Amino acid sequence: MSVVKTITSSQERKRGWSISLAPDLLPVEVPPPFDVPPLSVEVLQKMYHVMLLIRRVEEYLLDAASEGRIGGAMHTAIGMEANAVGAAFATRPDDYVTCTYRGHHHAIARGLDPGQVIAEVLGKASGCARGKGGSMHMVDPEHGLMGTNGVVAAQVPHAAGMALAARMRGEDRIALTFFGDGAIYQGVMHETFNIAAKWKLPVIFYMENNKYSEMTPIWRTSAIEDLYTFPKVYGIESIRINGNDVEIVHAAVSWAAERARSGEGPTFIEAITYRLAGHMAGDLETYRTPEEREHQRQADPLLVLRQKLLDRNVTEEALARIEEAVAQDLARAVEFAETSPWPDIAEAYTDVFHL
Amino acid sequence: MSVVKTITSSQERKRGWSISLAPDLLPVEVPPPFDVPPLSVEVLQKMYHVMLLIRRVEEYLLDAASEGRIGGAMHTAIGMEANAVGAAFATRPDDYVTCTYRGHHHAIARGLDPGQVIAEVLGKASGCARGKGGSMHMVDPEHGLMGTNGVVAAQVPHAAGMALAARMRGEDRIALTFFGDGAIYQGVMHETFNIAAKWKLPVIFYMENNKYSEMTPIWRTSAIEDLYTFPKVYGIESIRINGNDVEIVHAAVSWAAERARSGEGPTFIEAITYRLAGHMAGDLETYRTPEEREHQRQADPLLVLRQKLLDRNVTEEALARIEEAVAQDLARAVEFAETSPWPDIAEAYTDVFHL
Amino acid sequence: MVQMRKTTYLQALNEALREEMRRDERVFIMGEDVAYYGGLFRVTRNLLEEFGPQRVMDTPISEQAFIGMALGAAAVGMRPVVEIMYMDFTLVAADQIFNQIGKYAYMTGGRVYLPLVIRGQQGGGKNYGSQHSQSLDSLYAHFPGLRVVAPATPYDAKGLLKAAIRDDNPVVFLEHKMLYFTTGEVPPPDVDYTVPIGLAEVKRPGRDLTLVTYSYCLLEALAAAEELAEKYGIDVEVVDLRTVNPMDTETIWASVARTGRLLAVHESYANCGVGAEIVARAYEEVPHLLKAPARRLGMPPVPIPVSRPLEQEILPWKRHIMATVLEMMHERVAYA
Amino acid sequence: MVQMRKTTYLQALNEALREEMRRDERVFIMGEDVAYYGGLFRVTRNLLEEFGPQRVMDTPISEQAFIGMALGAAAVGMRPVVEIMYMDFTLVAADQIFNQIGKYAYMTGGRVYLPLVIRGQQGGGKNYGSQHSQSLDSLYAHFPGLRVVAPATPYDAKGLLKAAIRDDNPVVFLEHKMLYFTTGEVPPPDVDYTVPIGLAEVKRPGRDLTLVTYSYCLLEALAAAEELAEKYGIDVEVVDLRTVNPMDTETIWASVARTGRLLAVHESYANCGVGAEIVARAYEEVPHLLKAPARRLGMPPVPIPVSRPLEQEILPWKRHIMATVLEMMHERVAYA
Ligand SMILES: Cc1ncc(C[n+]2csc(CCOP(=O)(O)OP(=O)(O)O)c2C)c(N)n1
Ligand SMILES: Cc1ncc(C[n+]2csc(CCOP(=O)(O)OP(=O)(O)O)c2C)c(N)n1
Ligand SMILES: [Mg+2]
Ligand SMILES: [Mg+2]
Repeated sequence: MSVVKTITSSQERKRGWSISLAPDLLPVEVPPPFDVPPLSVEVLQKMYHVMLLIRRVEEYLLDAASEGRIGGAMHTAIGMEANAVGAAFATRPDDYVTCTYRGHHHAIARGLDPGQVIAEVLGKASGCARGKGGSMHMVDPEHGLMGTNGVVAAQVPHAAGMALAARMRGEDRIALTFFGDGAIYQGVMHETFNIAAKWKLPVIFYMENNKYSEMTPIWRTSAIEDLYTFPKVYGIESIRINGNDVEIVHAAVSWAAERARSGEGPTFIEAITYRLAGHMAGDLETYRTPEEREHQRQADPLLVLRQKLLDRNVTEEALARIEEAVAQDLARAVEFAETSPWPDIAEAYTDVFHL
Repeated sequence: MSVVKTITSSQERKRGWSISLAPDLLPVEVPPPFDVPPLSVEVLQKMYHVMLLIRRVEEYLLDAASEGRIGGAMHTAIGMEANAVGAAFATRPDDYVTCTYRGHHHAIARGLDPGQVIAEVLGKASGCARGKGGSMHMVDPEHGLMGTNGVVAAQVPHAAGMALAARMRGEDRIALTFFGDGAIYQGVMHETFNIAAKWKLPVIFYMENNKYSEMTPIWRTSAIEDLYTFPKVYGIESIRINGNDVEIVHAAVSWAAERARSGEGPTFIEAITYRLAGHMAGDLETYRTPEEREHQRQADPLLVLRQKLLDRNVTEEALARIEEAVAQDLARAVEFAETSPWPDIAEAYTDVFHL
Repeated sequence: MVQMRKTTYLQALNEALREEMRRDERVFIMGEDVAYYGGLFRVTRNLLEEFGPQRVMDTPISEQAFIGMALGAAAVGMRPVVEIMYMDFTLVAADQIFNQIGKYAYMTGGRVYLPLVIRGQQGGGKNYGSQHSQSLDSLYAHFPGLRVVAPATPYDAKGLLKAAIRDDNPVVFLEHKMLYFTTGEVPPPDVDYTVPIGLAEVKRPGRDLTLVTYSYCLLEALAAAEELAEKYGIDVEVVDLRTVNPMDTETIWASVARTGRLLAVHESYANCGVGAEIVARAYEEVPHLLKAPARRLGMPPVPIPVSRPLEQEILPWKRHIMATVLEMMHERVAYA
Repeated sequence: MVQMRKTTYLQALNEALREEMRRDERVFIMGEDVAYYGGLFRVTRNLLEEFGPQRVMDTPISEQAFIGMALGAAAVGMRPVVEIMYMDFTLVAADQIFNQIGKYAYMTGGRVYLPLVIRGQQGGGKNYGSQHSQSLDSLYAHFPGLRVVAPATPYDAKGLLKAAIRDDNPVVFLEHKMLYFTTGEVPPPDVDYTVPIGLAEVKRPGRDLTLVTYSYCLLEALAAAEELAEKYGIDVEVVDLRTVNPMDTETIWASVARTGRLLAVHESYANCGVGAEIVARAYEEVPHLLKAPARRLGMPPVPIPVSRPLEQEILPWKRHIMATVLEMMHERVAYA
C-alpha cells in the first residue's frame, strides 16, 4: 500500500512542490518503514463513526459561526479528520496529547464528549474549559488531551516536557503533539527537536501538512521542500504519510508509539492532508481556487474510509446505521451545549491560580 | 592543504566528538570547495600585526579585570584571533558585520581603534559607544561593524536584515555574522537560516566553534555531531574549516563573500577554534583540564601564523619589528583609554532616542 | 480648506502605508500573509500589486527572525514596517523588541538608530480569548526605547502611521480589532498630513473630571461621557492620549487643572499598567491639582476568557467607566 | 528554639533546592550549565552529584524549549525548577512564560495547573550593561497568572524558594546578583521551614514614612533609613514586600496607617512599574491614610549603561532614596 500520494499541478511542479493528494496521484518516493496491516472492519466502522461525528460537529460550528453565535477565531479541521482518529486509535488514553488551535478533531477523537466541545466553543459553563478557553483551548486530561494552543508551535515543547516526565517516572506513556506545516519555522520547533533527539524523549511530532499556513501556501515561505526531511538532521526518525487515509495514519502512529515506548526516541511524521474548509470561520478563501478545493474533495478522508468499508463488504445499510447514530450523537451534543447556561460572572475571576 | 584538523581524545572519541585542533591532528573528512592560495608575506605580516595587537589588548583587559577595574561580563577571544582577522581581510569595509559579546577581536580586525575598544570596555567617554555599551557592545559603523550583542544568537537575524537591505538597494555589499557553537540551538537561528536561504540573501553565517558554550561542552547538549551539516538541510552551502589558520579563514570567507556578491545566497562556515582563556574574565575553568588547554596552545593561531611567516623566509628581526610596533600600538591605546574621562553624568539619559 | 471625506480606520491605514511607500522607497513591509493576501485584516491590501514582492514580503511564521531582520535593515538605512498578525505574538519575539530594538541606539552610544515600525492589532471584545485579545501597550511602554502609538480615529491613525514611518526611532503602532470598520473624516489621499507623535488631544471638553484614554477605549469613554452628561449631569473631559510613550502629560495636567479629577482608562492589564503610571506621575508632578484621588481602570489580573459574558465583564469599557466615574463623583451624585 | 547560623544567600538557595529535591522526587532542575558546572552563579552546585543527571539537567541555550518543557512536565505532575542564567533572557521565552504558563490554568478552566519555578538572578550594580542587568519584576507582575517572589535575605530566600517549589502555581523566583554573597541568620539544614508567598514583613519599624521595597533595594533602603535617622532624625519604616505578586497590601496599608507617607522603591523600570502600581492602589484603597503624595522610585526610562558613573547615576539606590525621602519630608526637614 502506498503511503503518500501526491500530484503536482503545472504551476507547482516547476517549484517541485506537491500541493495535492486527490486521486490522480503519484506514489510517494519514500517507502514506509512500517507495515500497514488492514484494520478489522469493526475498528474501521468505529473510526468512521468518530470521523463523521467530528465532521458533523464542525459543520454545525461553522453554521453557528456564520449566524454570529461564535466570535473569535474558530478553526475547523474539515478534511483532516483521519489524522486525529488514526492517531487516537493508535495511542493509549493515558498518553499525552497537545495540539494547535485547530483541535476539535483531536479532542473528539481522544474521547472528549462532543457536547462539551460545542459548549466550550460557544463559551458555555459546561464546556471542557468552562467556557474560558473556547475553540482554541480544548482540554481533557482524563483522555490525555493536555491542551490545544493559540500560539503557533507553542504546544510542541509542552509535549516534550510531558514525555520527559513520563520517562523520569519510568512510565511507558508517550506524548504526541500536532502542529501545522507553517509551524515548522517557529524557532521553538528547532530547539525542541534538538533536545528531544538528544534526550531520546518518547514523543511523536505529528505535522498535519495541509499545504497552507493561514492564507499563504507553505512553498512560498519554506526553503525546505520536503518538510519531513528536516528533523532527520537531528537524527530523528522521520517519515511522510498520506494523512487522509486513517489506516495509514494508524499504522504510522502505532509504529512511532512503539518506538517511543521502547526507548528509541522521537519520531516525526509529516502527514499530507488538506483542509476542505477555510482557515477559520469567515475565511474568504481568495488564496485558492474553488477548483482546487473541489478537486481535493475526491480525497476527502470520509469518502476514502467509506469506500474502504464498502470494499470490505460492509453494507450500505450498516453505514447508514452509523450515519444515523452520528446524527443522534450530534443532536444530543447540540442540545446539551445549547441548553447549557453561561458561566456565572464570578467565573471570570477564578482559575487564575490553583488554590 | 587540509582545511580542518582534529584529534579526538579517548573519552571524546567514543562519542564521535572532536575536541581539538592541536598539531597531532587528523585531516578533516570534507575537502574544501575552494582554493587556499598562499597570501603574500606582506599581507600575512599585516595580519600578524593585527592578530598580535588583538592578543595584547585582550591580555591587558584581562589584567585590568583582575584588578577589578572592569565589571560585568568581559569575554576575550584569546586563541580565536585568526577567525576575526582572516574574515576582516576577506571582506570590504562597507560590508556589514554583527557578532556576539565576544567581539573585541572582530572590532579591532575591522579597523576600530584599539584605544576606543579599551575605552569602551572601561566605560570611558571616548569608547566606541561612549562607554554605554561596554565589552559586549562594540560598534563601528564606519568600518561596517554594526554591533556586537549580549544575547546569544540575537545578532544573526540583524545581519540577514542588513543583507536584505543591501540587496534591495542593488548594492553588492554583503553581511557577515559571527556566533558560537552554543548559539546554534537558539530558535532564531533556524528561523533566520530558512529565510536567508529562501530569499537567497547575501549573508555569511560564521560559527566560531570553540567547543564550549560557557562551561558546557557542545557535545553535551547537541544532537547534531557535525554542526556544519545542519544548515545544509535548508540548501545553504555549508563548510567546516580550521579557524586557527588565518590563510584558510581568509580563503573560506573570500569564497563565501564572492558567492554572496554574485547572488548565490548564504554560506555557513563552521570554524573549529579554541579559546585559550576562560569564557569570561574570572572564569575558574573547572570544566576543562589544564592539560587540555596547554595542549591547545600548540595550535595557537599566533604561533601557527608566526611559523608560517618564518617558513616563508620572513626573518625573526622582521617579526620582532612587528612585535615592537604592536607594543607601541598597545601603549598608545592604553594611554588613550586610561586618560580618557568618564562620561558626563548627563550622558546616562541621552541616546535613548535619536532626536 | 481641505475637503474631508468619510473613510474607515482600515482604509486610512492602508492609505498611509501606500502614500509613505510612494514617498520613500526605503519603506518596505514584511509580515505573515501581508503580500498576496493583503494581510489577515486587509491593512496591506493591494500593496503587493503596486510595489511588488521586493517591497511587500510574505514571511514564514518566524517573528523573531523577521523582527530581527527589520532591526538589521533599519540599522543600515531602510525603513521597515513589520506587521504582527496579533500583537500578542510579539511575545515570541520579545527579546528582539525589548533587548535589541529598544536598546540599540543607547547601547551603540547613538551611533546606530532604528527607523522602523512594528504594527498590528490588539484588544478584546470579539471573543478571541487569552492569546489573541491582549492589549500590550503597557508592556511596550515599560521598556525604554520604544515609541508607542495607539490612535483611535481614522484621522489619527493615518496621520500617526505616517509620522511613525517618518520617525527615526522604533515605533510600536497599535491598532485595535474593534476599530477597523469604524469611520471618520480624513483628508483625501493626495493631501499629505501627519499627526505628531507625543501629542495628546482633548476629544471632548468637560468641566468635572479628566478621563485620559486611547485606542478603542476612547470610543467607550466618549459614549460613557455622553451618558454621564445626560443621566447625571456629569461633564467629563476626554483626553485622547494617542501616544502612550512619550506621554503628553502637559495636555493631561492642563486638563486636570480645569477639572481637578483624573481617571486613566486602558485595555491593557491594570497591574503595573499605563493607568498606574499616570496616577503615579500625577502625584509626582501635580498633586496640588487633584481635588479627589486619581484613579485608573484597566484589565483585571486575569487572562481574557472567550465566553461572551465573561469577556464583557472584564473589559474596562463603558459600564465600568461609568461606575468608576460615578464613584469618583460620588459626593456630586449623592446630592444630585 | 532553633539555633541559627550565618550563611550566604547563595548557600541558602542551594540548601533550599537540595532539601526540596530530597523531600519530593518530582522536583527536578533544568538550565544552562546547572549540572556539571553547578550554575554560573553556583546556585545548583553539587546537586548533580547527589541527584544525578536525570534530575539535574544541562540544557542547550534553548530557553523557549526548556521553559516550554517545564510547562509540560508540570502539567502532568512534576515540579520543575528552571534556572535562567540572567533573567533578561526570559524575554527570549516570553511567549512561553506569559502566553502559556501564566494562562494555562485559566485557559483550561482550572483543569491543568502548573507547579513550576523559574528562577535566576537579575539586577544592576556590577556593570553588566543593558542586556544583563535589568530587573523584570514589574514585567512578571504585569501579566496575570504568575506568582513573583523577590527575597532579600538568606532566611527569606531559603524559605521562599521552598515555598515556591511547594506551591501549585507557577512562581517566578528572583534573585539579585548583588545579594549572593550577603549573609544572614538561617536555621540549620535539617530544620524545615518556609516563608509564605504573599506575605510582606516590616524589616525596620519607623514612624515617619513607609518605604516599601524588595530584593536588593531592601539593603539600600535600610542603609538609607539609618542615615536618614542619624543625619535628619527621619524615622523610616521599611517594609520588605518579598512577594511582588500577589501583593500584601494589608501590611503596607497598616504601615501607612502609622506613618501617613508612602514611598515604593524598586530596581525595575519605574515606568508602568510596581511602584506606580502601589501608588495607584494606595489612592484606590486608602487615600485617606496619606498625609502627603505617595511616591515611587524605580529605574529611569533608559537602558542600563555599562560605565560605572552612569550606572550608579540611574540605579534607584541609597542616594536617590534619601533624596526622595527628604523631598517627601521636606516640611519636616526645612524645620529641622
Ligand atoms: C507565533 C504565532 N504567529 C502567528 C500566528 C497566527 N497564525 C495562526 S494560524 C497560522 C497559520 C498556521 O499554519 P499551519 O502551521 O500550517 O497550521 P494550519 O492552520 O494550516 O493547521 C498563523 C500564522 C500565531 N497563532 N502564532
Ligand atoms: C539567550 C541567551 N541565553 C543565555 C545566555 C548566557 N550565555 C552567554 S554566552 C553563553 C554561551 C555561548 O556559547 P557559544 O555560542 O559557544 O559562544 P562562545 O561564548 O563559546 O563564544 C551563554 C549561555 C545569553 N547570553 N543569551
Ligand atoms: Mg497548514
Ligand atoms: Mg563556544
